[in-house]
Amino acid sequence: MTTSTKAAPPGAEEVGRELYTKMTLAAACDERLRQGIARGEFAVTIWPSRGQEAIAAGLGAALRKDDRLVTTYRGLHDMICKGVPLKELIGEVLGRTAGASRGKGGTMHITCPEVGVMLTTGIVGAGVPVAVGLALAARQEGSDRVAAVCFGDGATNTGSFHEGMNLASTWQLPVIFVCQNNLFAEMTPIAETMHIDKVADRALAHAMPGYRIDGNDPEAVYQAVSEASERGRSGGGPTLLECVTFRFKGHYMGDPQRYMPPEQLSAAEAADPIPRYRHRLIGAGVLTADEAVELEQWSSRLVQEAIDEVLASPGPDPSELEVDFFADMKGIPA
Amino acid sequence: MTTSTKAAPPGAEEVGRELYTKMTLAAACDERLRQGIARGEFAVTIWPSRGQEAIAAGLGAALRKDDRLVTTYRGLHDMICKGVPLKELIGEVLGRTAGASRGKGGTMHITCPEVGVMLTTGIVGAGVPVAVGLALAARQEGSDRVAAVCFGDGATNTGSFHEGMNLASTWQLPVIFVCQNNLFAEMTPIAETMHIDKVADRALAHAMPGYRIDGNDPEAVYQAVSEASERGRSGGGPTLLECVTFRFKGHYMGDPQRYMPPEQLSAAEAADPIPRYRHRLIGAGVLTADEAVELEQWSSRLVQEAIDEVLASPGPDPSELEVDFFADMKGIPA
Amino acid sequence: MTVTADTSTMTMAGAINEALDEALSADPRVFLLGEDLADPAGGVSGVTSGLSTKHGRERVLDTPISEAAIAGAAIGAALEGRIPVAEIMIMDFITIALDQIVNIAAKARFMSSGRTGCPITVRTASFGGLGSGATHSQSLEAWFMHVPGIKVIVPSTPADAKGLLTACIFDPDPCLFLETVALYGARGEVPSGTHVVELGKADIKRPGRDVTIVCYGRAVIDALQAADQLAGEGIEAEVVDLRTLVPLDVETIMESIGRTRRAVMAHYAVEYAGAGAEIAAQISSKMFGRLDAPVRRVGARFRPIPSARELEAAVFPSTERIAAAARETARYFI
Amino acid sequence: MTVTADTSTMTMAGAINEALDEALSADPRVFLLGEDLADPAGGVSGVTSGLSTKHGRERVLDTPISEAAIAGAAIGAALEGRIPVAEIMIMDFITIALDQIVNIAAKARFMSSGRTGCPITVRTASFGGLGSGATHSQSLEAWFMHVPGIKVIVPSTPADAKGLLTACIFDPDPCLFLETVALYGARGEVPSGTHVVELGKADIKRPGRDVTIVCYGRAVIDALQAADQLAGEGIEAEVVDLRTLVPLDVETIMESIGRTRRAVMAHYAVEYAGAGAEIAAQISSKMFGRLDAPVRRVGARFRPIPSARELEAAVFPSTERIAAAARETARYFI
Ligand SMILES: Cc1ncc(C[n+]2csc(CCOP(=O)(O)OP(=O)(O)O)c2C)c(N)n1
Ligand SMILES: Cc1ncc(C[n+]2csc(CCOP(=O)(O)OP(=O)(O)O)c2C)c(N)n1
Ligand SMILES: [Mg+2]
Ligand SMILES: [Mg+2]
Repeated sequence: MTTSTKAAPPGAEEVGRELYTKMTLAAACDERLRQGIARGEFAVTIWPSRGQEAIAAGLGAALRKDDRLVTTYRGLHDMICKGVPLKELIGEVLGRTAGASRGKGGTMHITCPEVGVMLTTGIVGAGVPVAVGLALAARQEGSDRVAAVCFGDGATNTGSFHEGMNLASTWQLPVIFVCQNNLFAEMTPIAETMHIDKVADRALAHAMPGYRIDGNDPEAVYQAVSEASERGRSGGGPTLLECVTFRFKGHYMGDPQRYMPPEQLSAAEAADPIPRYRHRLIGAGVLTADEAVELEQWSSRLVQEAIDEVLASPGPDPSELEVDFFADMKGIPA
Repeated sequence: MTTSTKAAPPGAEEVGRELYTKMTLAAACDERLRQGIARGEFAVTIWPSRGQEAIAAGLGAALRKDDRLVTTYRGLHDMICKGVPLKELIGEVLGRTAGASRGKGGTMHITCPEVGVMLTTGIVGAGVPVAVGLALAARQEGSDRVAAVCFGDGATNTGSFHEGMNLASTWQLPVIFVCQNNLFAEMTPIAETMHIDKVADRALAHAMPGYRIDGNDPEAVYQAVSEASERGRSGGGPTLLECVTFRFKGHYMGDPQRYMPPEQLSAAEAADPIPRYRHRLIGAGVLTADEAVELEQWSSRLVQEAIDEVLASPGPDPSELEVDFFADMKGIPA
Repeated sequence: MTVTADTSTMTMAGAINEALDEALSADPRVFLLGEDLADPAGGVSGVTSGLSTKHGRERVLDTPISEAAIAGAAIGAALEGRIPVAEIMIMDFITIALDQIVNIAAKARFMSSGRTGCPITVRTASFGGLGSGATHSQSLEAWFMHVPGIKVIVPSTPADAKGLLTACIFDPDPCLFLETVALYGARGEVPSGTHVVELGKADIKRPGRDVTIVCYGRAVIDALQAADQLAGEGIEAEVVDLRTLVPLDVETIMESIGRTRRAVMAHYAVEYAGAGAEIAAQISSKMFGRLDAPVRRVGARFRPIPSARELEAAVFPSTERIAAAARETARYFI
Repeated sequence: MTVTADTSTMTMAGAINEALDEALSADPRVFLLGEDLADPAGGVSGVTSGLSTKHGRERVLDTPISEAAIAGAAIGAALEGRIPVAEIMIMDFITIALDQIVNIAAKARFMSSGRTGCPITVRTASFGGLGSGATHSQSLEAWFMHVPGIKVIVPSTPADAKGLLTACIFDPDPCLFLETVALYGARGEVPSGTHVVELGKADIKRPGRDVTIVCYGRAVIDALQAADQLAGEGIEAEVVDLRTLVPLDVETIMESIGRTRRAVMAHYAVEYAGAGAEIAAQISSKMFGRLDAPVRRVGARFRPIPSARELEAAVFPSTERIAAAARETARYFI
């Protein structure tokens, strides 16, 4: 096993700032993209992560840079918190050459190996077995890095999820299965698609440790991911983390959420993890109210700068189709 | 709900006789087919069920005739105990027109709706979701029949198994998931393909009752299936039964079983469910030793009669290919 | 065979909704299952809107994200004589249900020698053209053509959608019904009341004497526009809408080309090894010596579908590409 | 490009084993995963026999029955630059792994614009001809041809099997390597040591001037026998073994047919919408006006594969059917 490339864990204050910074950055990006779509500035769609930032922040802060991440169409927050440059991310969402894949992938298919984001999937559950392979490669290479994979509550009803969980457990690989349980899969509430109370219990089918945690508390997530990483790095195998949260903006940008009980939405909004954590940090003296405002402004500025850069980059040229398909194009149909 | 078409449950003695009869018949068929293959009489293969008869007998005796069954390539014992006529079954194994599908299906694909056998699959795990649909149809029709599905330990590693389990549980359908855990999947022992101790625990992932039972005790199986059926019929939803057993003859007829620890095989053979149950019935005065011998001879005779009938039936004519494909052949490629 | 002459104008989505509504009303065995089908969602594209409210949630079943189980449950119910209409939301996801559809549904009647049929309809949709990227834009109908035992239907107009879907639902064999999201909003006259379009009948959507454009689905719309353009150039193109790929209306195709002696094959699926390959091969050999030009094919380029709009447009067929192929074919001289 | 002139006689199974063995020796990144691969089983057909003993169980991994996870784990490792060779035991089961192979592996390089490649090899085998019935006998290579991003390879001789498999393993892109169980026992001369057959090069297995039989896999054996028969009738058939379907050696095909002016296309997969449809369509249009006969196709009949031997034989191609098609083609006069 190679040893950790990460410095000693930062103190509680530093962690708090890092978590809050990540949360605001993820929220600012989500908000700005939604604003742009609503205004007709961008003719694209996104699957907003607003509300789920605490999970991404806790995960991104607890993982090392060389740890791997697989996420989904709703994972822009995960990617931002793992360190994907905003320009690459927004560039891909907007389909410009500044994008991570120069517009060929799109929002649902962002890859940024430099920070460990090896795959994003639009197909629910599909990323789970792939994360097992990432962890297998780590073991083969003698690295102690771990592979985290994010997915929703609905994804735990797929066969891929269970096949991946079982394989990771059988081979005792360092995978962290991060279920971002936002209580809905598209328009369908969780109770209509599973009979169990806790997604975390699905770990029992694979003799894997499974924990349900408050996905709106970034420190709880940070703590749980840190423990799971430690377990993984030291050969203790995989962990399932069910992080309970909520998505405030529906399934996709513009979702009228007709299926959403108004009380449920307003109760969730009242528990918005961002003001909640801000309040806690200010109360603990980690942050002043002014600093919090500054951080938020800084986030919005970073996002806007990235958007400006992206929009200044050209749209992709059809010649893109002739490269990065097969390494050798001989005999490949035109 | 329509009411049960089955008479009041037979007394313990009758059940004992029924169970033992079923076991001997299943074993006799398996043995005669293996003998014929070994001798070069039949140029086919089978996946012997010898050793697993107690499960089939308990299941077949506890289910009603109108209850449904889905089983596998290793399920000849299940089918015999559910009432598939020997002639149809052996006819299909041997590929003659006497077979359940006139030779078009083969051993892995036997169907006999008259006794509730709706599907046999050669693809591991594939029958599980189909059983959910059978149970759904029962509910839609207002029938209280249940659907049982048999599969191996290895099948519980498939995505299909979990998707089917989850759906049955979510919809609280009357499905009995019968895992015939023979501790091996082809040449691979169970510990190499799952980390859990008990397959029954996989029910926990779906909030379903799950029980591990002695699959070599036909009465235990009978009891467990009876309870699960009762639960299903009365709207209590599905059940997972893990019946621990062993297959004595390896994966396929002729399997040299190089992977098999000799002590494990001999210990299993020492616990052969057939002599064990015979001994118990004789001890309990349900059967005399002579009657037991007679039953075994009667079973062998039935099997031989069926084989004779099958061999007297013609092999399938190529004209079979022109029928029972699409109901309407217009515009279908030749 | 339209049984009423009344029509009303509606979208293709509306026509599909009407076919489902009428089928649910006509036969109590009909039921729908799939993700997010029930109200208030009424399907991700609103196609099943209102149906659960009208027919009840026992007839319009929301499912977990379990494509294998959706197909399996439909198949199980169909083996019992129910009439399930399963939705696989986006065709790219049908990969997950393929074992069930290909290995069970398509083979059920044949493998059982007619003892069970499998009258399922699988509705699915191609999302190409919306910039959703490579995993949400495929048209995989050629896969199903290659699997003996399932019918393959692709409507291009609201009226055909209603009539063909009705035929599929009540067809005794499995049907894959492929919808095109880019056409959901297209309006047309649709017969009111029961409207059945016989499977296996192509429709000459525009007569012409100079070149035959054989096409289906979205390509029909482009072909008609191309034919308009070409008419201005003095080229009269006949547009043959296949509507069903299995069964295939070979007579109508060959009769048309017998007149025009020139053929273009167009579809939105990838050209290489697509449906058009089979049809072009048949045309070329059946009309050998009677063609005045080689059969040209227009399909998607051999690339994963890129997300950015400019790139996506460069991969898919278009009115221009179809017009160009038809023009070259019409003007070809040996 | 054989780098040594030494050869030895071995079976196709032996040649595949040797290719795997040498690849494992040559590059530490190579590893195998699949069901029952490790010793003592060494694969259900013994193809991987001895490899785990020699290279260790960390390089030859036994997996659970989880085809989606087998493919996913291979993909994840490949994204990290490992070189996985995954086995899907029987091609009919590849349906279960299809989402992973089609939606992730085949698209990885394109969707990431070259930031991740996916150098997996998926070995699978067609079990047709063994009487195993409809779900264990399919040849589905046409599906993969239709998916841009994966190479498709089907060897017909031991030497080609070794050379092509070696090329696949070290190819930077995903490869589907389809083996034919009915050919595992066929013997031939195989170059010792590193032996690579370039992907995309067809091989003229027998020269002839009267008609070209384009074929691959098992059909090559029949075509060669057919050519022998036809030679006795004064017809000299040229047998072009495609070896790879993607990339396709269009030059060699057309060059041959340019000489013979007559072509037959043969394969064991279902004829309708099979690989031969694409190739026949290309031949017909590229050689338009230069063919002396229509292109005839010989493939499996459009039926599920029946189990009984008489019926199975009536569905698959044969030397006789190929000879008949070649004879008719050679003797065709307009
Ligand atoms: C296999 C598959 N089935 C269906 C879909 C359509 N779909 C996209 S997102 C989604 C809901 C996913 O719910 P969940 O896993 O809870 O994630 P969330 O969107 O809530 O983050 C569905 C059904 C899909 N993308 N993939
Ligand atoms: C999906 C799938 N993968 C692989 C196989 C090959 N195969 C046939 S039987 C078998 C082992 C099944 O083990 P288990 O489920 O325990 O049943 P058993 O044979 O022990 O009764 C395997 C891997 C298959 N038929 N289907
Ligand atoms: Mg969710
Ligand atoms: Mg087993």
